[in-house]
Amino acid sequence: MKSTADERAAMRDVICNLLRSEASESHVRATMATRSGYDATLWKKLGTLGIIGMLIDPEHGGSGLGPIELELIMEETGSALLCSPLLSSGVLAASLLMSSKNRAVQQRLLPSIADGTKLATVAMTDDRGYWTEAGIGVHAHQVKDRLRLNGVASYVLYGEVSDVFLVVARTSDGLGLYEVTKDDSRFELAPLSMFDQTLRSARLRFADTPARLIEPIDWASVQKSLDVALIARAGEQVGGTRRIFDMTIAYCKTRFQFGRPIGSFQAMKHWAADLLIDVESSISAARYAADRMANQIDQSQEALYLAAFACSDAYTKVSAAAIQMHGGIGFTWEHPAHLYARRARAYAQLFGSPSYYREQYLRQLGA
Amino acid sequence: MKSTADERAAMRDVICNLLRSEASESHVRATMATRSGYDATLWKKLGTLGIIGMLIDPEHGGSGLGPIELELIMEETGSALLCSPLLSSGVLAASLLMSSKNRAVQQRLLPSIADGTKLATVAMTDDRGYWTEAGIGVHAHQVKDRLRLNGVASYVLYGEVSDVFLVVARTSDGLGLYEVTKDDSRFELAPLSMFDQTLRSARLRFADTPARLIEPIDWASVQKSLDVALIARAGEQVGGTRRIFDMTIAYCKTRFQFGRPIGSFQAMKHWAADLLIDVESSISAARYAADRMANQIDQSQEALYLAAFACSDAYTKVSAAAIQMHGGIGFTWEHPAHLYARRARAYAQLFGSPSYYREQYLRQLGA
Amino acid sequence: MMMRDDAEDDTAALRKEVRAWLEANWDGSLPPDQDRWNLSPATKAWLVKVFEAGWAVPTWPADWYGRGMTEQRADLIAEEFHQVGAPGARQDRSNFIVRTIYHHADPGLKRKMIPALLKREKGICLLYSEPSAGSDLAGIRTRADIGGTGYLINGQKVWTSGAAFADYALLLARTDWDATKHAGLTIFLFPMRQAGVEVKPLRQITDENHFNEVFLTNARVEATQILGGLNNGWRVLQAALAYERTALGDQSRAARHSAISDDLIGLAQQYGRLSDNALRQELAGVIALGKLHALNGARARELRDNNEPSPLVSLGKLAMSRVLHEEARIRTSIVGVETLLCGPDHPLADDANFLAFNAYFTSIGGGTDQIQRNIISERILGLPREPDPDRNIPFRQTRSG
Amino acid sequence: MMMRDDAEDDTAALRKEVRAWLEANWDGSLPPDQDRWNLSPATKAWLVKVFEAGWAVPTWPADWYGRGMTEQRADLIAEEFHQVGAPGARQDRSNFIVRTIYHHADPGLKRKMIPALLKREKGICLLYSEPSAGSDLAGIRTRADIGGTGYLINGQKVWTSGAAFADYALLLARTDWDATKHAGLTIFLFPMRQAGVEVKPLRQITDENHFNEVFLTNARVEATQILGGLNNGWRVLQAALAYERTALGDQSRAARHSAISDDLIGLAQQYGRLSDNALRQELAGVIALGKLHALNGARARELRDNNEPSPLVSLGKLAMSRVLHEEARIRTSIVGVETLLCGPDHPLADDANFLAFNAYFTSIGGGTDQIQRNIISERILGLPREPDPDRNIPFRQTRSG
Repeated sequence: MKSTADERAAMRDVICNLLRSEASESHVRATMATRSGYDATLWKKLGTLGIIGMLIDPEHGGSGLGPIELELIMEETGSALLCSPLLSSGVLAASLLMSSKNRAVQQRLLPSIADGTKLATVAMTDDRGYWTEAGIGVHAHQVKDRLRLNGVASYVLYGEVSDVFLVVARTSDGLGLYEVTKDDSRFELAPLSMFDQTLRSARLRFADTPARLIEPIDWASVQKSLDVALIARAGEQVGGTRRIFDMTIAYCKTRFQFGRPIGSFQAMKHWAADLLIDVESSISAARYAADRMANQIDQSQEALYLAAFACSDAYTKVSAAAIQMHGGIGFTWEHPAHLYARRARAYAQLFGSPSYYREQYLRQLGA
Repeated sequence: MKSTADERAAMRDVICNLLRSEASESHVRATMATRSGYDATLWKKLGTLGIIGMLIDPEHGGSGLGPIELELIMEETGSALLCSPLLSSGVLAASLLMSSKNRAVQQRLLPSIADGTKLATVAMTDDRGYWTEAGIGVHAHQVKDRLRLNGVASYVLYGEVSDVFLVVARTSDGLGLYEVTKDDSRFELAPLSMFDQTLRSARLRFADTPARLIEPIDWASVQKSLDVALIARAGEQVGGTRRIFDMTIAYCKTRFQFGRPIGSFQAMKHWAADLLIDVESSISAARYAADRMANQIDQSQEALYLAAFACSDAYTKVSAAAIQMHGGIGFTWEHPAHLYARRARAYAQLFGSPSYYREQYLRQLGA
Repeated sequence: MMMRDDAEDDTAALRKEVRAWLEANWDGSLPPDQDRWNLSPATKAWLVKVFEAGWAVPTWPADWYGRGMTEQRADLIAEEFHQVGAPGARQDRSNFIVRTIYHHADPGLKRKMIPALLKREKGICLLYSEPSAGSDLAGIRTRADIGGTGYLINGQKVWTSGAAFADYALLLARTDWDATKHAGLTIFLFPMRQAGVEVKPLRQITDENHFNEVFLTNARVEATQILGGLNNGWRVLQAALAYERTALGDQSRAARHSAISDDLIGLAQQYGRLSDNALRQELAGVIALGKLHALNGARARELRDNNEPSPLVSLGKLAMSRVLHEEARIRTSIVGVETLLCGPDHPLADDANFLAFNAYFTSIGGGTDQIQRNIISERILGLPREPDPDRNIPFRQTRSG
Repeated sequence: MMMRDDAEDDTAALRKEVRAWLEANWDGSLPPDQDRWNLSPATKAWLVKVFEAGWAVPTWPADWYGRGMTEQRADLIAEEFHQVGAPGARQDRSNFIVRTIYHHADPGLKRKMIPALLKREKGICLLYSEPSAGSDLAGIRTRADIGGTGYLINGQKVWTSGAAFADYALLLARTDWDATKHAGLTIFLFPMRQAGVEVKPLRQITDENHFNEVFLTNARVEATQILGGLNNGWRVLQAALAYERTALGDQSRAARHSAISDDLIGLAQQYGRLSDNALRQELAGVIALGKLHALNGARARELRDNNEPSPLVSLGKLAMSRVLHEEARIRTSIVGVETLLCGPDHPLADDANFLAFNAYFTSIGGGTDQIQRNIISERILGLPREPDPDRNIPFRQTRSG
């Protein structure tokens, strides 16, 4: 399904209003201080509104939206710094299952992922955090007639609260996608302390852990789901960039020093003008990448990699400038500037760094 | 000889006054438009003052100064954009001969280099412009009982006006230093058109050209002379950086737009403050490198490489900013800003690029 | 309101008409012109045809040489001409000087000037900037003093292109020295072919002479040549500058620039630098800058078509300036030591050196980067204006330097 | 004039004296203090000894606890103490608060306060900044209103370190609301241990609590506690800030920072990144920044010793800010994905994250980078001052926000 511009505007309004009332800054701060790291009540509402299931086919209880709508929705969640497993369960796990050929698993898992009653997450990289085929640190073996997993998967988003783990593991002849449930006692899960407290992740250690094979899988399929997650990440980055920028400009207009609004100082004005180019460029990059992916046309990988580093760099730059432009208040914990800067730092590394994606971009360009 | 601070200040005054009266901007423009690229009358004065022979021992008619004085003098010549073969004859060729063990050649050549009656230059890199051992493109062979050179040497400073060419060439068992004179008809000399018109260089093509062996030489000795030339380059860079910066600040105070001096606009002020750090840092780097070399103490190579890229980068940045800060007038040929920017571009490449020296610096630091 | 299907039929009909006309009249090419100030007879003849067919200014009414069309339909015409490479259509957008005259001159003057300018029988240039008024155009000091039936002009203009070939100029001059700086200005349609107008070429840092200085000494212009009324010059100028920005925004890069390959990857390969990871990272960054600039442009057009407000247009020039400077920087780093050299034996070094300096054409010309940042922060972000102490005092009391 | 040889003899004699005293009194170390607000009894006892020997403030006259020495000779004492690691000497330079009191308080107040502060029997903190007056310190709104024999203080202060432990504070308050902003300020030596003073910790973005907010509600201070006279606070403050800059300039980096290794090359090696040419180039650049900063500092000292004017000192803080932000950036890039994490299991990631945020302590605290650039461009380069519309009007008419 491809939505019209009007439908998209309406969708945006719904989410925006929901988040404005239910994911205010104080709510974000309260949620990030909880152990689970998300608000189950708000999560349920996101399920009801079809947001968690946005990428899931209607036949499995989802909304069946595509990359363009995904990017748009994530702009709003990123703007609010929403604390939730949307990226892990609704995006990464959902899209990995959506491209599965195992209809039984789809029918069993997707409806409860879509309505939010089950949280799923993907375990695919070891401690090195590569998010590439080389980064897979779990091996699957047939022990007698049962499948066992061994090894480490780290940076598993919202691992501690997840019900279902989709584990990408090496096999004797390639890769396989496996299902492990939280009830299985034979793996260790250690929550990781996150510098960005609005996020959660965990490290899993498998030791002869029983698992179900969903299907043999090739890296390209995993990559495709990661690509969708990169669109989501770009959306959240862009939303956060825009919000912290707007907040900073507003502050510049109302904060007086030396008898003038600080936004009347030309150095601040020129800095803001330069940052606006970064803000707008990252919006263009994220939406272009989503559009290319939605239309499955040429240059979709090129566009994706461009967005992957341009949106990371812009968020890092703009949120760092925001702290400085706020002066003393920006150095306090109570001001949200550092929350955006923390998110910017986190997203610049999660799923791959800007320099990694600059290199991928250049390769796509044939260099 | 090591000079005192007072002696150095006096030396600086002498040169500064000479150049102010005889190497004004209009004089530089007139000289850069000549074929030879230098003013023979002024050159003679520099000889008389002992500046050309600054690195040459008094016993060979020079002033016997060291790196500290060299750096200081070159700050002044660089500030004036002096068009002259000082760097090639007085620095590179002179220091290469000074470290020679061939006293006969020293006695024959150094006095006339010191008083400026002969111009010498060094030919050591081929078209790739490496200024490393790998960059040597001339080979020396014994043909019957005579020595012959073959190959190409490029970026030979002031080649067209030089009387003596000191050629670093490969031999069957290492390197040799050879002497070729301009009267020798058996080599081709093609002047190169320089983007920085205050400089001259040429490309030499040797084809069984007869040459005298001065001595077998190892790369380390050549490198030592290049190191001295790098000090000279850093001095000229620092002088040029300081001058174009001062000129720009002065313009900012007198140029009115919107009823205010443009230097009252905060964006200009802050830009200038940031540039001042680069200006002062490059001065510190150049003088520190000269001091380390003069005292032959630890970290002299580290200091030299630091100066080599820090002074290049600062000159490039400051002279580029100067054009922009001058606005329309900075875009005209008649304003000197572009002359400094051209020199900055040239010196950022001559003897090695900033990235090359960043790498050398890091290696010195043990990485 | 026109129904959607009708609109589509109408579009198709217009395209058909333009195509048929081009089919019948366009030879497929024109002999090359020396430059835009010296057009060949064939080009001029073609422009007459376009003018007479009403394609030159399609949005203007029929009695003003047009066809009374909407902007959207007129764009179709431009597209069809562009497709076959034919010049001269849609000058109501691209020819910003004529557009200024159309909107601000008296009917009599319009009748006299517009056809000649559209057909390029006459050339026209701009006399705005002065040495003492660069960024601050309202600070110009060229005087227009009443004398006889018109005005005597004295002063010096700069950054004028085509002054040596132009028959006319849009001249910005000060007509009231007791008014505030913006209030005492007038725009004249000024005749260039007279004694008292001296044109000197101005050498740029790129060693080119695209511009001139123009010295005006007791030159004359009639009062009937005023555009938009006496002492209303600032407002006319603002309109003219806006038309110019639109027109330039549509154009691609300057001539020499466009002849230089944009392929930085190819350049790096040629110099054997593609295996250098440091260069690769920079290369990706610089290419991305250019691409992001293009994406912003595309999004700006999309938002404009949907009538949504967008700051993107105003960012273009500043963003482009950064693209050009950064591209030049990396080009220099790829070409390396060869940038010491120039001339035809070293075409790639020549390009790198030229582009490094030509980037200032964008970052200084037509409003410096600094002025663009003022505009963006004030008009788009709504931050307070810079104080201008001269703004509200009689101009003769202001300082200059 | 003292002859050169005499001077040398004198130097040698002083060194000998200090060494002998240290030999006789210094044990080689002190038990560790909890922090600078909670000194151990042993440390306090040592400070008393230093004070009594006249080493605490050697440049002050003997009747003011010193030895009437020149700065140069006093520096020798500091050197000797530093050599053996003994604290407490040369507080006439390092203890900028005591120095302010010495130069601005009445003799009675000085007698009461200075010995207690030098011996650290009493602690003292600074109450300058306010939420509404950050960069613009002259804009503070804490009021001191006449009441009884002294003043009633009401207002809110921020960025105060040690407020919870201090016995006194240097308090900047407004005593005249009809004077211009700089003219109605007074500095009080304000007693902290009283009702009406509430101290709340202020959490920083680094998740530390080095600072406090202080709420003042009808707190009291006697008129005898004024430093430098009523309504003369701005001048006293400028002196105090200058003393502070000198003292901080002598110090090295903050505590936690100094515990973190500066060895970026080692870090890169540890993460296997030294073969990445892109990183190598950046690494060289960042290390160079730090080295150039150090070289500028060395040149500044040399010029100072030769009494030559130099802009270098004023550049230090701005340059340091850039060094810290750039070091943090490359550290982040080396540690990479692990910077997602924090806590004791990930010490290097913890360092990278901490330093990235702690860099703002330098770029914002003690005058933002923007204020530093104003100072450099105005005081060193001589460019015009920023307009301050509040500067010359009664403070009560100014705007704040």
